[in-house]
Amino acid sequence: MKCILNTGRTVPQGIAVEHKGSDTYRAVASACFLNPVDMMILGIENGARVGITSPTGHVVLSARSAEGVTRGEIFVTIGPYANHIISSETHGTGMPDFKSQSVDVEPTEEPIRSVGELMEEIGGLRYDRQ
Amino acid sequence: MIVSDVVCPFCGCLCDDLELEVEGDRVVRVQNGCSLAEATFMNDTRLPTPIRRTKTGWEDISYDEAIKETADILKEADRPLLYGWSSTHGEAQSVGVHIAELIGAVIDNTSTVCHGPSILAIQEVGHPGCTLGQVKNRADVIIYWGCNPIEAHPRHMSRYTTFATGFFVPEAQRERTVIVVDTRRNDTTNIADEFLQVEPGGDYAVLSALRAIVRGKESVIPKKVAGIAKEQLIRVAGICKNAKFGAIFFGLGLTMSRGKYKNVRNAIELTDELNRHTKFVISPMRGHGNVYGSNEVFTWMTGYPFAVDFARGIAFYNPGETTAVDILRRGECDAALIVASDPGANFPRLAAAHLAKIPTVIIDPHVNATTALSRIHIPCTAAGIDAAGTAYRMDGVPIRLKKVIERGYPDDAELLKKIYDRLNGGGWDHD
Amino acid sequence: MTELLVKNACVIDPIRGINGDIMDIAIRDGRIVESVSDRAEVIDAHRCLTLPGGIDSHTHVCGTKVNFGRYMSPEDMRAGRTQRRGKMHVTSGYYVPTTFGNSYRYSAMGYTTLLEGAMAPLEARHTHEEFTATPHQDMLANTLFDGNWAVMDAVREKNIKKAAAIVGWTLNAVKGYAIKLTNPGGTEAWGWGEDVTSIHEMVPHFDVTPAEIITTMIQANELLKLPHSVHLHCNNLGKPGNYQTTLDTFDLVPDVNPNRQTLYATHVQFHAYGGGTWRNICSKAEEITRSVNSKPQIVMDMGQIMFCRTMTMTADGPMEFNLHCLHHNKWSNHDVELETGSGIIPVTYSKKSAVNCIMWAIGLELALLTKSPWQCLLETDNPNGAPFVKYPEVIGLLMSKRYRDEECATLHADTEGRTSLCALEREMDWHDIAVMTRAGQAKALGIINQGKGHLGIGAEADIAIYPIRTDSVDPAREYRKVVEGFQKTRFTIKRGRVVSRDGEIIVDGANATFWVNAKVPEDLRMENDPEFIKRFEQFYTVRMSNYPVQDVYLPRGRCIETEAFT
Amino acid sequence: MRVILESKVRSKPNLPIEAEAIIPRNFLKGTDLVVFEGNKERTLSELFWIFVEGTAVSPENIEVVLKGDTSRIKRVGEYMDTGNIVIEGDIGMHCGNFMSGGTIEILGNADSWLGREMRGGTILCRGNAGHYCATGYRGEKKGMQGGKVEVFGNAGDFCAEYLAGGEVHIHGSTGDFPGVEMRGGQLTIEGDATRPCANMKEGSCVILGTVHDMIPTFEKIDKRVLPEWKITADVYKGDVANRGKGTLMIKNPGAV
Repeated sequence: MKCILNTGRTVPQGIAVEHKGSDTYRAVASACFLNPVDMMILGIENGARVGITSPTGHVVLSARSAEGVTRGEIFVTIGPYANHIISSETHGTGMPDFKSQSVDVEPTEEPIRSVGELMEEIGGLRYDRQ
Repeated sequence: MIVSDVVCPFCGCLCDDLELEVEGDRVVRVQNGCSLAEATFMNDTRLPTPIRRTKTGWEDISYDEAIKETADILKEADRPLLYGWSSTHGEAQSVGVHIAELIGAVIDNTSTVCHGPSILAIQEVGHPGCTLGQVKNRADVIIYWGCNPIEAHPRHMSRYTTFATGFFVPEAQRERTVIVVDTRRNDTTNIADEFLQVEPGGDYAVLSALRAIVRGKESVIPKKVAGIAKEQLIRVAGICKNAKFGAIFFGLGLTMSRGKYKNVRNAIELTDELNRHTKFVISPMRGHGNVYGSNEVFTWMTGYPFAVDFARGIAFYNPGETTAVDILRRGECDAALIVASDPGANFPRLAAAHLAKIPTVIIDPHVNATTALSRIHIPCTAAGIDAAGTAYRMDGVPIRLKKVIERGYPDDAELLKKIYDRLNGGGWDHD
Repeated sequence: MTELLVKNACVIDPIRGINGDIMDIAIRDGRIVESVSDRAEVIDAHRCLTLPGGIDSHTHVCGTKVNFGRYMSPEDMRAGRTQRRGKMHVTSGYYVPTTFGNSYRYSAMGYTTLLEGAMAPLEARHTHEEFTATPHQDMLANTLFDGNWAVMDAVREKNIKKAAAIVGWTLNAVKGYAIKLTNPGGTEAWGWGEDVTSIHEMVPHFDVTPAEIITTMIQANELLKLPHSVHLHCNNLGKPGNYQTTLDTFDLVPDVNPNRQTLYATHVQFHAYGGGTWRNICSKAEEITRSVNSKPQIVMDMGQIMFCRTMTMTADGPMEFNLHCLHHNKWSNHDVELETGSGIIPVTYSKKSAVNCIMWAIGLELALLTKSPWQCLLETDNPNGAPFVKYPEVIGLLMSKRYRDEECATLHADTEGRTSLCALEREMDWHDIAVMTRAGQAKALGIINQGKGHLGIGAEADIAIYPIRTDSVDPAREYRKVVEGFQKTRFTIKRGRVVSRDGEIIVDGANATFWVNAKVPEDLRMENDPEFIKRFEQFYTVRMSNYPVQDVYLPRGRCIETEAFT
Repeated sequence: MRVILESKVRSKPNLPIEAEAIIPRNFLKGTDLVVFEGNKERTLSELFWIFVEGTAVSPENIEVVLKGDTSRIKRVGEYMDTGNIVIEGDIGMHCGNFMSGGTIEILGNADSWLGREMRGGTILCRGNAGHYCATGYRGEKKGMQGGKVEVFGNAGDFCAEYLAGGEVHIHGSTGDFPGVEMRGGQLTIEGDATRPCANMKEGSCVILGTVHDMIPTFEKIDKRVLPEWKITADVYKGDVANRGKGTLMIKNPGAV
């Protein structure tokens, strides 16, 4: 399903923001809010995994139903999951399309990766000693 | 021990009325703060010591070693990028600018991915604003446009706007009209007297329509603009014109959606138009605690609030060209120093990926996503927790962050001065 | 111990009555002394004009408003760029330069002390941060009280002592130097988008008039024994016909202080307009100077404008909005809760505009028609009338009728009929200029005792040596040499160190910030006044304990203590 | 005289080169010019193979040809006042800034800010142009003030922002906000455009393709035959929100 990805700040994301290796943060940042009707069309329940694909990349998120999200839109909190699929084009303004990335949403069985795994996919190396 | 009137460094509200209970090197209780403040002071896990990436893993290194290697990396670079700065104090930001000037670097702060477009708009049309107390004491109409204070700035409404008792608005909740404009329903829209649900990307058109209506040109406006009925636009324009004091607060819904700074410009021009009828102000909802401070410090030192390129010895500024995401996206920079921020998490994938390809050093109290992309991570104090320093609230009011505990970490300003000294071959001499 | 000897200096030091004597100046550890040892470093001034360091008694160089001017003007930043070089940092900007740009350019012109014209108390910390980054000049901050709620309450209650106590507490808290009133009452009215249009109009909701604020603050100022007088930006700035407001204001002022003026009226050019519209605006400089010439209790500064692109920035929010409606360029406004306001817009003063030409003429008329140069000081309300780098041209115009005539010939045709400048023959001499650019400022600001504005024994060794030989230059004819000479000193000496040589900065700066602690009797102190504390905590958005500027912001603070109420 | 500059292979090919020194006039006195690569000063010969053919006594007879990978070279032709520059491949940002005379021809694509604050002369771009084609600088009241920019491909977002004079002709389509804040001049777009001429004050714009997301504050006043394009266009005045008196002529108004 074609959608527009919207991102923003949320309280749970703010609380966990300095603990990016934690499970809490993973759960918060990988939640994908969709309109209930869109979820019905996709044939998925709360907590189901969805694969989000953009011209830049692909990421797996956990679907959450939200009345407030309009149809054709998905909302993901700002962070590494959303950024995995957002284009770095800034239209000459310095600012990427954090609120207007076109994406494709479909159900998936793939696992949700950790922040560390996402960073390793782009050439990094996890540090998980705490 | 109880410490009172503590400033929370988390978001641009910089609430300064927190009461903390401190035991040794830990904060054990936070009063008056929101849940973000509580997490900031109480869940404060730090990287214990500097670390360096090896072929297979990570090793601990000394501060001296980390500083020396950082200076060497920066010295070698043909186009170093110094990025971040918004979660630390002005004292560290100022040393950062001196380093950038010394080595011919590009220096940028996190406004580049939050309110950079607002700055571009202000540079075109100016900014009719005020300190938050003006709104608290006078405003009878409050507009939140493309922002969600309940989630991002939880005490904004109780300290400064909707629910705050003001001198001329003693019964705030009854006397203030709240208008919210957003693409989706959320907790903030639920308390609005008027909710304008705009189609994604439609803010610009709505703002233009409101400007025209305020000017008495409503005949030009079609029946619906970006999902909003003309009648509602006329009603809202009327509320604004009849306000005694109106205040617009806007957020990333304007700066990040298509059109970017043009949306903000249009909102400012609406404010300008409304001032021909009554008193109206507009303010960006700044995110990071001291992101506005980084704009202020950069500006008095270089002339520009962000995205400053010193490659040619002079300061050059052109967002879209000298902004961090663009420099990384084009693979221009060959070394990076990240301070008090997390581009690994906050930049689009392609931009973040370049950090892993070049020698990147991060100075930050916490392990974050950028740690994984770096060669070295140097831990330091957190401004407002174990370091004092200056921060600028979202409305420009400068506030001194307090040091409430000692955890034995070096201040990032001190680390940066040592790096400067190594690069300059001489003592720090700018106080 | 460091010693310096300036030999063969042609000294003009009006405060000590020296006018062009050739003499040596001995300096030890930053101060002027009788003599130095033969180990002292020697500078030969070669009989060049040597003056006490320049003092600007009204300029906008540091703080929230100035920085916002920079922030919104990338187009100006690229107009004045220099690279890092030696001890000099990168600079950007022409009319709103970076702090280093301001400091270096002032230093090159021989200026060593600056009074920031407007600091909002709530944002004082910002001003002090920028002071530290303006390293080559000693700094003082005018502190804004024009729309201060607590002060207006005290004025309404006719409680002068309380008004004084509030001022004393605030100056101490924010490390301010003097009382500044910008459009008194008007900035509060602007909180509702309104203004006050005469000194007897009520301020909305506060039941006080500008006249009452001004007279009460004058009395409070003297009760606190502040070194400087009340520093006033009159109501109705920039409006045709406003000279009457200015005259009415001057008539309020008693003569109560034997050491200095009782009122400092700033940028009076902007307050000396006749007529009723922009079409019939004309000069009322004669009326204004007639008043000042008969009132030794008043000192004013010119507020000269020069033809260039620049930026207006003032705490006078309503005035800036009116100006914006004329210019249609960008407009910023920043009102400060319970205290004051501010506005910023860029402007271009053009010879094609009759209004601009008349403004230009009025500034010069004020200076030339004021009999005593001690009563009309030279400045441009930097950057409002023009950036301070234009001062040498203003000096040239004051010293040369020929220069003025040549300029007048290029102006809009209406200028001559609506001003009297062309008829003025007066040409100022070197001594007049020395008064108008340092001695007069030192006296007006009350810093002669701090060793400023003169070169007597014990004075701070702030000295400007210009490449001008007064015995061979005729300023009336060779005004270009005068202008050039004042643009760049041979040497600028700050506290005994050569900081600038031929316009190049050669050392890191170490300026000081002067502030006043007026010691109010215990029982009158605001920190002990429960009602004051209650209202503060209720209506400000910062806690009272977080309001005062900590000492760490003044690494070289110099506190002037006064025994108030005695 | 022809000066041929062929870019050498660089160890860090992504580093930007700032080369405002590359204007015809400067080659009158030889090729000993200085450019910047990142934060390092370089001589022209460190970065280019330089070939000079013939001689010239005045700059208008000088043609500069750039070959090889020139996509990261910025500011070529800045302040150019006469002569010719031909770029055989792509060119970096700010090509032809402040240009007042002469001709620049780009056979490939141009990066952003092509012809920024141009005063006169001609720029021909055979490929596509990036964002902010023929515009101004941040905070400045006027963008391009004179001359002509012709792009045979597409242009990016904010094309001709703050256009104040001169002519901008895009044969293809533009992105978002072409002609935004226009103050004067003539903008022609043969292809499609999104949200054209928002907030315009004056000037005129013709769009032959499809307009997406028309700004709601334009007033339709007329239909007009445009003989040079052999079409009838809807004529709008605006932007009403900005007290504008600009003219926008559209062949195919899309959905508002």
